[in-house]
Amino acid sequence: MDAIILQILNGLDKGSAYALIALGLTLIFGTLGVVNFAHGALFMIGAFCAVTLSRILTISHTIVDETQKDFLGNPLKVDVPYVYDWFGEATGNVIIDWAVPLSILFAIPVMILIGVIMERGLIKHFYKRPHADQILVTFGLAIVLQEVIKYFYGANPIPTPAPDAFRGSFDFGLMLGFDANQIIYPYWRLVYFAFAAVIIGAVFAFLQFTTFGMVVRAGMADRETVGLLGINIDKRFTIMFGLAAAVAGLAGVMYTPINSPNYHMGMDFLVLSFVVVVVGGMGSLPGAVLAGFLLGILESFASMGAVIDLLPGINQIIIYLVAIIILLTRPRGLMGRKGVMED
Amino acid sequence: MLGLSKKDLNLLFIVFVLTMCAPFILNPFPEGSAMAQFNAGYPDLMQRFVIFGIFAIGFNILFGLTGYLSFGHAAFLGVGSYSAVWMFKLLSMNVIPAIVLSVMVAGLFSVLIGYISLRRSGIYFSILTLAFAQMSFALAYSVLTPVTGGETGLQLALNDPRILDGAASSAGNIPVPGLFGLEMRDSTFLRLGDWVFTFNVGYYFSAVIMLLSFYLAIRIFRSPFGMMLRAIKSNQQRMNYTGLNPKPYTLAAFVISGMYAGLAGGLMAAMDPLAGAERMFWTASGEVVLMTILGGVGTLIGPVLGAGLIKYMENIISKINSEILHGWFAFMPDGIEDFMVAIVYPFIGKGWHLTLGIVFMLVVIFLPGGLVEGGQRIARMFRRKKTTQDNTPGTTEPAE
Amino acid sequence: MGILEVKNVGKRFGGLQALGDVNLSVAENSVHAIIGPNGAGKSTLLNCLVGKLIPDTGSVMFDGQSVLGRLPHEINQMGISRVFQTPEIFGDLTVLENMMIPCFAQRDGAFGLNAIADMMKDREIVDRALDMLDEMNMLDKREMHAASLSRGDKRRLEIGMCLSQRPRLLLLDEPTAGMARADTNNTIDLLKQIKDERDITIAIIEHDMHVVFSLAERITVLAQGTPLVEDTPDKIKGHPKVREAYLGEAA
Amino acid sequence: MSKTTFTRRGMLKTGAVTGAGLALPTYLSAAGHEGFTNAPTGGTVTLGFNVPQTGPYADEGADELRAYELAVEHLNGEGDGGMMNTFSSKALQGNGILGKKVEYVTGDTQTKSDAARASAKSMIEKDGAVMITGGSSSGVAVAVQALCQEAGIIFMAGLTHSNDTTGKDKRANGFRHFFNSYMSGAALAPVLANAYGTERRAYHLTADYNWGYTTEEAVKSSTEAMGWETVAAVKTPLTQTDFSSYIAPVLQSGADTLVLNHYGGNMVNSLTNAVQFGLRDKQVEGKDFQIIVPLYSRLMAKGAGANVKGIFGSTNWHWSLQDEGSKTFVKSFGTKYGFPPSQAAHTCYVQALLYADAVERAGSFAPCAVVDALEGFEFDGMGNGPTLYRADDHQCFKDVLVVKGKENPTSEFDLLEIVEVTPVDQVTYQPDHPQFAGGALGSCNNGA
Repeated sequence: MDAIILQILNGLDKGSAYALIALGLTLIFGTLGVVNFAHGALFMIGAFCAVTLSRILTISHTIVDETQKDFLGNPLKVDVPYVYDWFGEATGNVIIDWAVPLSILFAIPVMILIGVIMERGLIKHFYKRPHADQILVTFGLAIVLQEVIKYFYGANPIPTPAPDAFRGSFDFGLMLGFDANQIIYPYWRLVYFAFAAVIIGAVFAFLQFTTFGMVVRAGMADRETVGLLGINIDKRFTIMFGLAAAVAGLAGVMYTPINSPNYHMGMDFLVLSFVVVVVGGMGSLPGAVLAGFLLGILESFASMGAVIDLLPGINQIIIYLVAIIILLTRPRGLMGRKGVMED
Repeated sequence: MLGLSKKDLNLLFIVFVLTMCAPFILNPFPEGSAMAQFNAGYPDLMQRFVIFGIFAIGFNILFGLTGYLSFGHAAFLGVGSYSAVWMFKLLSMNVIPAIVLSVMVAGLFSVLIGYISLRRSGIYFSILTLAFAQMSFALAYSVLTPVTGGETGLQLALNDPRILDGAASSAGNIPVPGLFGLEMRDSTFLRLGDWVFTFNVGYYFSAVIMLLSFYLAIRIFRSPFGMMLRAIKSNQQRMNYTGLNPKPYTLAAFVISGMYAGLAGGLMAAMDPLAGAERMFWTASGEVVLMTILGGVGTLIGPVLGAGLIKYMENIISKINSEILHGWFAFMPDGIEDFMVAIVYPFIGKGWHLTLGIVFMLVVIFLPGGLVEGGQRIARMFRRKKTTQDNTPGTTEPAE
Repeated sequence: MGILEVKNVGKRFGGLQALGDVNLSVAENSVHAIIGPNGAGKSTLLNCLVGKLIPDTGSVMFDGQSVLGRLPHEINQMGISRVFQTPEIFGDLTVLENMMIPCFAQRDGAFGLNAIADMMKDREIVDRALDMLDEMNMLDKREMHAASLSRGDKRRLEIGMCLSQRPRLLLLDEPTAGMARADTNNTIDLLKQIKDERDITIAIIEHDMHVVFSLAERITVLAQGTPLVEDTPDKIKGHPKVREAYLGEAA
Repeated sequence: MSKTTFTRRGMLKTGAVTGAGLALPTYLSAAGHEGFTNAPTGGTVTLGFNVPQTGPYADEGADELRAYELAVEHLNGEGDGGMMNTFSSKALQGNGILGKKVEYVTGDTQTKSDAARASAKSMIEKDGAVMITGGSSSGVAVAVQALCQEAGIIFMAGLTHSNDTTGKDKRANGFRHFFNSYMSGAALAPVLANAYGTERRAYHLTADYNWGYTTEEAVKSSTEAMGWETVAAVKTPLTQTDFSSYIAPVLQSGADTLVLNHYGGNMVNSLTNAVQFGLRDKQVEGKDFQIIVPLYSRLMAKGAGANVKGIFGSTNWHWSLQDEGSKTFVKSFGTKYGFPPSQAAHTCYVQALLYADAVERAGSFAPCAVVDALEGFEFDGMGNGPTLYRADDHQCFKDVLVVKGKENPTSEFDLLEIVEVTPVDQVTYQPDHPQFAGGALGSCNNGA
């Protein structure tokens, strides 16, 4: 029982990352009709926003410490971040410690800017082109983006820890009457889950309750009609793309403490997030979120030792297996609409 | 001749000349010159050109004709390789049974996957094929290690049974794949002044098979079957209401292209008897898509060109290191030399992926028809200069 | 007994009764028009005939055989060809190839794995296709991409493609929708010519009364999913119910 | 900066070849009369450095390449000579190898066996490399080793830790200086027993591929021999990035020790996840929960950041070693590049020197002569103490380092501290040990 509760928790947490990425993908697909293979790259760039900010915060000047030696036996050079000089070491440390949450503020404008540039500079010209062309050009873009990041940041993962306050884990088991340590879950992952819930909620609220959102929803249902109404769709498309980029970027920022970011994390998520979107049903926002959580939970269950013993290798293929079964039984995914992406 | 129109015959002849003279064409620079870096006329790369050419030709029969974008085609290549290596391990080092088996196994495998995946179309089909291929990769890399060799790949061992040939060669080493005593790795060299040209048995064997595959592809393109496939891409609705059943057509195309992939996989194993699971990873499937698009979807020669370009970049551009760069720009003053190296360096050597991504984007954006379209545009430019007035508007020819 | 017998066909979409209880008999070698206001169920009925939809109740018999439960291509192979409201042709193929495909389908059946032979060397098929193009006055356009044809030419091509299958029943779904007057008249002439020269039954769904009254020998008026009346054009013109339900608003 | 490196085939350097002539059929560009593949005939010899330049191990590959460039410098008599000064064999003169200037070509393994073989083949066939070395994973090492055996080229393995490389997949033309899974287990077990007691319940997470299997087996058998109990061993997919669902059940199982048989990105992520779960702050039946990483590397430690603090693991070599060889190497590497070398850099540098030395001693580049010179070769002064290249399986036997993540690192390189240098006797095993069973060296191949 406790094992099952734990894996459900786990699945929800894993699923929140999938759902966030799939949400952004679906926003772009649903409104713009573009299949964006560079979406994983946006997630990755978001993560590197956090890396960049923590590097900016630790920009240092060097002082030579005569009392210590470096590996060659020369006097040790010690880097002192400027924030120490400005705010004192204690406050400076707190600021550096909170680099990841601070990066949210940094990432939003950066990601929106990147999204807008991408849409204006490239994607815009592909609205009328076949889906295959869209896939291919964004795939090329994804390769370019990740190689650029690799050029500047190297291939090795870069640790970006969560603030000290969020280290360690919360014991759910005690709350539910189990023994200690039976159901524990890291604070930061709980934060991630809550964060994902807020973002998803915010996106839905935005679409539901604002005029802008109404137009966008109408556009998702029937693009041509909205265009005929004389509403400036182009501008809204650009904004939507910026928004989707920001959602992907934020998902990336908050993900950095969970796994040290590296240049290919986008590609790692890309295939998976497409599976999520397709399982959810192309173009359906609730479908994407639902499928994200569903696949997260199934993946978690498949990784239980008892399950693997029973079906060796099931943890390797569960996502794909589920995708195949769902696509064969529900041709348009869980909540897909008819006639989307079938040609 | 050969049941081909004059135009197709010309194309086949050009490809024939190109493949047969590849050792010359790919080695334009004399040994020892700074440009020798760009020579590609060594057996391994030449073999790769034609083998991936076969793979891309086959992929194009599915994607180019029917428009079904399979994102899992590498699985068939991998399965073909595994079958061939198993044949080497169990039966004989002769490449013929190995290749026959790899084509058959890949064919069976594609019947299974095709039958299921083709129940859906569009991106749903792509995701289904992707899912099958990823499953194959994941299992081959892990739980199927006894069958596939897992991480280290399936390779020959001294104690394999090899019923027909015996386990080890006379020298006590693992025997090498051959064709009735002709070893695939044998080469002959021709020296002309500073140039050295390599003629490799394996290459010519693969090249002949590639020519046969290419010829078969032309026949398929020009056949009623090929036209039906193009009709499927164009309008499935009309296809249905013309009394034609698209399903067996697409399945047949899928299986044919799966068998081409298996053939390529079997040949790869015949040239180099090791099969690694990475061959089946989704990026490998993506690579053949890139090849086809780069060259020109739905054209006959395009996929071969695309395969050549990508393999050239992978094997030649990636080997240029900073020292070689400094060598190139050595004639410049030091400051400018370092500057030039700094500019070029991100795009070569370990940066070859970046170059690939950029080239690919440029092609998709500006040349949706791939290199073939580029060639046609250039040809048209010349033609326009020659003949002042060319009044044949709208005469579009079937894909070539 | 007609070549096409529709008995008690009903079809429901959720809460909407698209077809109530349709009975229809199309006599062999006649031109039968089905008219009715928008939403009367004309397209639903047509889709039930060609296998795109399966009716909830009733039966559809073609030449004594049931078409229900058969796939569209099987129904087509029985001898029913369909012309769409917007011409459905193979846009990426040349006009000649467009015409060859139905010839192959008619001769070789729903699937043929003829992957080696050169299609252009199949004289029988090529000649048949060329003859039909000649008949459609499109011989000079045979090398063009079908997508680049004019609307009227696309329609002619589509009709030609259907005819080259030598169908016994030709279904036309608003064949002149969206056409200029001249194109409409051309199409009417073409259909008249087809009717005169061939042993063929034509069922036509049409909005344009001009077309209907120029061509049809019998007319069924459909309203709210059920046939209102069926009669000859002259009778229909004066029928009070029809005037009320349909023509009244047009007049 | 105006060096030029030509890549050319040795055969051309026999002088001006005039006119056209068809050579006899030979494999690769061997000069037939020399009797082996790619025999160098001019004033230079070409080595092939096959390292990952793209993909997740690109940084490690870059470090390997730095080490090779340094080794080439030293072999050619440039720079300070590095470990050539401390190496027990004095055959190397700093005038290249057998008087031939050392040149090199590089290739990208992409950490895929296919790509690695392709680039190795291109170096052999196109550039005339007489030896291939490098790599950062066992899959690649085994694949390239088999290729070199066929081609008649010497392969000096880079970083490869799986038992199979010198176990069931060993080849006569291949040599490994790096240590292996068995040695990690054997070296770690006593230290662990010492630090954590002999009554522990271990939970293994194992990368689901060959290297993971051999490491799990090695660590399991050596810890069980000390009295530890293995609660569970769960396989994790190579492509996994988030290990939370594998780590979450660890505490429930009643285990008090987690062994992460992961390398590279897998290890960085699984360790980060494990620490995130607060496992190390937990107590199970009065014992502090512990995490163990059998194979450490500094680059991985860097990726995992503060999470490595206090975590035990083993490593082939570390720059903080104080023997003369290590100190000289760190000095010349550090002076050239500004930071200390990684263990991958060390093993690659040593392999390059060992090869050159063997050629000098053999007096020939012929693979079989080199194999003879290396088999049973005993040496010292290369940073790991007295070392033996065992003839039976071409594996080096030397001391193994047990390390621990440093609590207070002074720089971004100072992440590990040496806990113990396990003497070579303790990690030596019989060539027919069950973990290495199957496979045979075969006989050396000169190619041509």
